[in-house]
Amino acid sequence: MLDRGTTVEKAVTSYVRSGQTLMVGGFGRGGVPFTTIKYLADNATDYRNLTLIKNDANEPGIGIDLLLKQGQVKKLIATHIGLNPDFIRQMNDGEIECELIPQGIFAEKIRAGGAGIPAILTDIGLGTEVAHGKATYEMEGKTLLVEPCMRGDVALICADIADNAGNAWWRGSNRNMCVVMGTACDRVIVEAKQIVETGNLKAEDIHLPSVFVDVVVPAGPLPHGEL
Amino acid sequence: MLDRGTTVEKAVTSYVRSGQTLMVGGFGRGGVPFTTIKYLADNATDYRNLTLIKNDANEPGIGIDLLLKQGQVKKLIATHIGLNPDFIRQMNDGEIECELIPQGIFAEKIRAGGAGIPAILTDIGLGTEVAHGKATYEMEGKTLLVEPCMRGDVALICADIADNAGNAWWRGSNRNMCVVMGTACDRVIVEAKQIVETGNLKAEDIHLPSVFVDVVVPAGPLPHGEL
Amino acid sequence: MAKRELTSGEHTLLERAGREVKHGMVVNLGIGLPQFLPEHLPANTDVTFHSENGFVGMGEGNPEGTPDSDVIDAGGRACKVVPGAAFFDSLTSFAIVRGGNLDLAVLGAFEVSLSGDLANWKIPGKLTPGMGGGMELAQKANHVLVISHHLDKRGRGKLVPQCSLPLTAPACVGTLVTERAVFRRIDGRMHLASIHPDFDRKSALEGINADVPTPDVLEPWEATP
Amino acid sequence: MAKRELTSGEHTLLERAGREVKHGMVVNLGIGLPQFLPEHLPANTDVTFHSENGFVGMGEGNPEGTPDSDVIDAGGRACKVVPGAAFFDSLTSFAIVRGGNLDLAVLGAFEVSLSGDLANWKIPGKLTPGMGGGMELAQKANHVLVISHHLDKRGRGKLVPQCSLPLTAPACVGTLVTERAVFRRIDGRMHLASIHPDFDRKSALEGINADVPTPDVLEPWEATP
Repeated sequence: MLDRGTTVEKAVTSYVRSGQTLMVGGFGRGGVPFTTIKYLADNATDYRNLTLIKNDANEPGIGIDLLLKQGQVKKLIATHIGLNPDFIRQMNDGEIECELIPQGIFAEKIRAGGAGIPAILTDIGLGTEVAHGKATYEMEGKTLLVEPCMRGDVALICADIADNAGNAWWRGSNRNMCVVMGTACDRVIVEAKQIVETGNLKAEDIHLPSVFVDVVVPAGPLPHGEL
Repeated sequence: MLDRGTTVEKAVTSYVRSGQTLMVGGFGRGGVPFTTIKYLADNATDYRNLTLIKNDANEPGIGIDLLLKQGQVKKLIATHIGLNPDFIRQMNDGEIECELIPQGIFAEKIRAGGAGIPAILTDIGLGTEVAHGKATYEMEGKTLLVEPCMRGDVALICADIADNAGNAWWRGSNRNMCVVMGTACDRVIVEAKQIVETGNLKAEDIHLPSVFVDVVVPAGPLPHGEL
Repeated sequence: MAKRELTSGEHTLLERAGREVKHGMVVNLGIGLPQFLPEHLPANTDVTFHSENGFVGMGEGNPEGTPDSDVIDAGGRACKVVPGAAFFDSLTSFAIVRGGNLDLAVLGAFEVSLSGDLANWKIPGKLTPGMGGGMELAQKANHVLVISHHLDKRGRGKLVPQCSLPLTAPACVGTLVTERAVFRRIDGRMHLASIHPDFDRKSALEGINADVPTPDVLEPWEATP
Repeated sequence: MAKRELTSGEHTLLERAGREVKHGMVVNLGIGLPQFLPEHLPANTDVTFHSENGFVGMGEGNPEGTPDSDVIDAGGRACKVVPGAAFFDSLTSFAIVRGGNLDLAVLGAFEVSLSGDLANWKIPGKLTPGMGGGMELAQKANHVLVISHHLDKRGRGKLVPQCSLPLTAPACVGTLVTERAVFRRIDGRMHLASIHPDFDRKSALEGINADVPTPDVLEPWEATP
């Protein structure tokens, strides 16, 4: 197996560019690649005009809120932004575009992107404003929405343990959108709280196999101990 | 958590009926619920006219070949039947209907059935006889096949370890179609080589969560040691 | 558990809602009042709680936990898990919901219409948190139980002829429980089903500006022993 | 490894095919000759083998294994895994294939057409094993390498103007390697690309009843040192 270990700086400068679509893992704080995000925020002039695909907008002052505040993001595709009133204001003021998608369909669209499935048909959102403007397909007398897949240029995800080859494992509720995002981007940067020798994760228990992963970088300490 | 442990006899007589569609786990021998299948074969008059959804037809003399030979099956939906020349003859002679589906789409149709997704759109099989007669959908100038989901009445799958609540774990390459079949049927019978106390599987490493499972039964010894 | 002292009315409605929960069910709890349901369940009701951010087998709150804990519920609250719990990703979480394996979703509401439409995710121009997993929970749980104070601060009930707010899902609410009454959807229309002994038919419909069918024979409020 | 003595022609084509495999690739091997590819790779080529029944990191055959072993390849052969291997289910296995993460599929063929169509799964009335994962491998691997004896028992080559057998996938074959020659699909048409030093242009096209473009300048057969 290739050794995919590197630094945050090398990973980001190699793969991330202004104007890209980034998938960012996490639900609440679990699975959020805080260290990689911090690097993007600390080098704001190099990483602008981004489209972010992330479950939520984090809380003010942490995670992707750093990028939202600094004007590095043109659009956020999410499922829930309720814990970030600052972003809600930015959205309502038209500073940043926001598209909201039901959470399970958000995950399915990303999975479809990763699994080479151009679209799924679903009844989720029928009879609500979510269905407005979407293509439909009639099957067995029922109307279904056509939900095209989503892909990104780079995935930024935080695992609890990764090996040097890029196999990754998540503790507790930290897995959330991380695994599926790791399948659906041209490049995948796994930020890991702990990095172990290749072969030290049990092969049956790996959540994201290394073949999906480009590089593994060490997670720094959580940046919001003071919050 | 409920205790879902029971016997093969109780599980089968409670849930399986003639005329049903059964999903049966396994790829080659790994994951095949040999003990549950043997019960169906030993009580052939009670379980007839079955539609089986299974990756392959097993080898002559083992697994679902017992059911095929005894005329208990009206149709097999599979991806590959090359290791069972007896079934190929039955199929060619028109004794048993057989539908062949590309392996990954076979898995996706079952997943869609389990995940409440009525259909997926795919380009797999375009330009081959697999596409014949299938509904199509045009998206961004490309023709895609509409592949409806598949569900079954009962799933029969064999895990390496299950706990009493029904959480299940697979060793090596035994997982194959088992997990996804366990999500896509009204009733799910997990046959387990080893049954442990609820709580003894690591919560992060469970492959099929108990909420999908109805009953857990002990696997007997492999019935084909003499082959 | 969220830090909050419950009122006696809240205890009443939670206890009544608890009797809608049956042994062995898989249950998802929305944010707010539904999170207090576990401590109001009848004795010996073994229920598996589903947390849509990625596990089943959610246990009680973890007082030592922080938002950085490795086990949090969908509202960001640190919690424990019970033996037999399983962690998974968002895909499996919503496969459980859409695939028919979630027996009950207990949700809050802004409005419930007479036909069982639910609005609980957006107040245009005022509240735009996003739907999260709410649409799937409302549309696909095998049963949707809405729990709510009978009257809001302005004296209005939740049950309305038609929702004025954007829908979470149409025709999805099976049961509405308040501290005064239980309403059930029968043949596509919400009916009065039970009244708390302290209230009469009139007060059970107070604040509800809708024509609610009220059968002569109602269910008892208390469980039959 | 399957029990079989290879001929010198088979060694030749496997060694030439091995040079199509680049360091770091994720590779799937079809049943038959492709299974002998690993022992013919150039030194220091670190390749990850994908087995479509559910893992990456397939290692060599396990001589003690039986068909009941817990680690078998897609052909039912017991095998070992290398450090860093990961087991998964059929969904993830084909997500890898369709999602663009399989760099190379090495397959056998009944027929390859001049436009790169592949037929390798069915001979109507004679052979009906089913397509297994073959259609996805042929259609979605980033590169499809077909390896084959130059001539079959009746003296016919694999390259035909049009396939007469049911297709596995249209326009999918990138490279065809035999013990005599290499063919590559360029601008939608298979071209002669390289000839083994023991053969000339005429014998490199022997048995091929099709008009194969043959550029003046060919790739060297051996790797440039």
